[in-house]
Amino acid sequence: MGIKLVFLGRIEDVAGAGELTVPFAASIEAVLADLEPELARALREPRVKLAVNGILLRDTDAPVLRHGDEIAFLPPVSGG
Amino acid sequence: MGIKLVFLGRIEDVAGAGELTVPFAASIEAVLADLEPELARALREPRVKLAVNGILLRDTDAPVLRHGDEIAFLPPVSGG
Amino acid sequence: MNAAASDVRLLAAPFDPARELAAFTAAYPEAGGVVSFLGQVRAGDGVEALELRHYEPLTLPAMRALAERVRARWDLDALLVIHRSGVMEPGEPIVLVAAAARHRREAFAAADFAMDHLKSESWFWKREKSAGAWRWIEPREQDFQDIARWE
Amino acid sequence: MNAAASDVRLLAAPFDPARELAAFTAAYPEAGGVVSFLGQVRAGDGVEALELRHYEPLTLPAMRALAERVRARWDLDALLVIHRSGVMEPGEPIVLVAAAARHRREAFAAADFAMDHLKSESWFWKREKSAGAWRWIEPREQDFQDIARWE
Repeated sequence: MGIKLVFLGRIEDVAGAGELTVPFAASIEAVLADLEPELARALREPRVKLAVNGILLRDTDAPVLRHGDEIAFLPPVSGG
Repeated sequence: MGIKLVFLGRIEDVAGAGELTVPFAASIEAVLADLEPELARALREPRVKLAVNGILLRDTDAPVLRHGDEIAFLPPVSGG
Repeated sequence: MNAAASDVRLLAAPFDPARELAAFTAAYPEAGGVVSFLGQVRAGDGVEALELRHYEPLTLPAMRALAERVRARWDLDALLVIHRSGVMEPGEPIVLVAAAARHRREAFAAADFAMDHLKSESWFWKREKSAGAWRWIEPREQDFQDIARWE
Repeated sequence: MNAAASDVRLLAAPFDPARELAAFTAAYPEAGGVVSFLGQVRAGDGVEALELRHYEPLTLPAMRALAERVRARWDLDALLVIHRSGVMEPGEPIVLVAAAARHRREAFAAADFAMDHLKSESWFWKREKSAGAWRWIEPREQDFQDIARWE
């Protein structure tokens, strides 16, 4: 199993899809390094939050990934 | 025609009725002077507002009454 | 300056707040939000009935004047004010205020203001029946505090 | 400390706000007042449709957590939070929040707070369709101001 990426909001437009499964890599940085540069840049924006398996990461978290993990990329939510 | 008195709220209990028609008198003070003392006292309380023919009186108003006028005695309204 | 519609009613018989609110909301689809307040006779306080008395020449005109003030103060699409008079039982609706506005904050403030002023300034005298006896309700200090928030 | 009931729902299909509110109100006859906010897709802005996307593992748990905060902060009899996801047309309801409380002020504050935080903190991404094209909606400065009122 690889790693499932979930793209919310306008990141979905950058990625061209709401979801993408990529080959396994052990860290989020390694996953991003294998993506197209434009998409990787959008995912690294400071205001984009990450969740792994539904758990929101703090800025300092650098989790070790496991096969089948789901990483969600969450841009700022839309306003009122 | 006399003068019609309308009693609202707890003044109704003091008067024993919601309305009372009294003989004509030319001023509010003259109307009150002819009432039972306990009722007159309740009607003269500073927080009781008066309306003549549906028009609220200011504190300084001393209207000349006419036959058939209606005087309403309005204690403070009930709270929320 | 303000083309908002006002619907102000003083009713002597029961009304259906859900139906009134549904009709109001449907009539203003350009409003993004509708804030409503529904007051009902509280059950469980030992109160068997509530009676609201009004004075016809003052009560409805004053409610209409309050609606004008609310419309002048906030940018609303519409305002609804329905108030009961007469005898009501626990669970029965007493008052429904609804404000429809493009912006949520305006709708909240308008409904809140309207209720504070309806409660403390409106020409209603209230009595409650408990253990078979009626008792007039006096003004509450809280109402004066509520009003002071807006000054 | 707080025995208030919360009903928090995330719905993918249309709902009837009047029916929901009537059921909620009827369930809490001991509450003197119910404040509600209904948000609907605005008609007349040239918006043909609105879509709300959510992220299942976060959105509903966060709504429930917000409901807990509201219940802890105000003395309520009950709180109702219903939010749509998916594609909606003008006039369709998006969100219904209702707070039932013994005291009017608590109900107003709780509904107002819940809406401010739902709008700015909830995990919803919104896009609008105008002239046949979809466009994502960015965060609004107003929302941060709304939140700051409570701090």
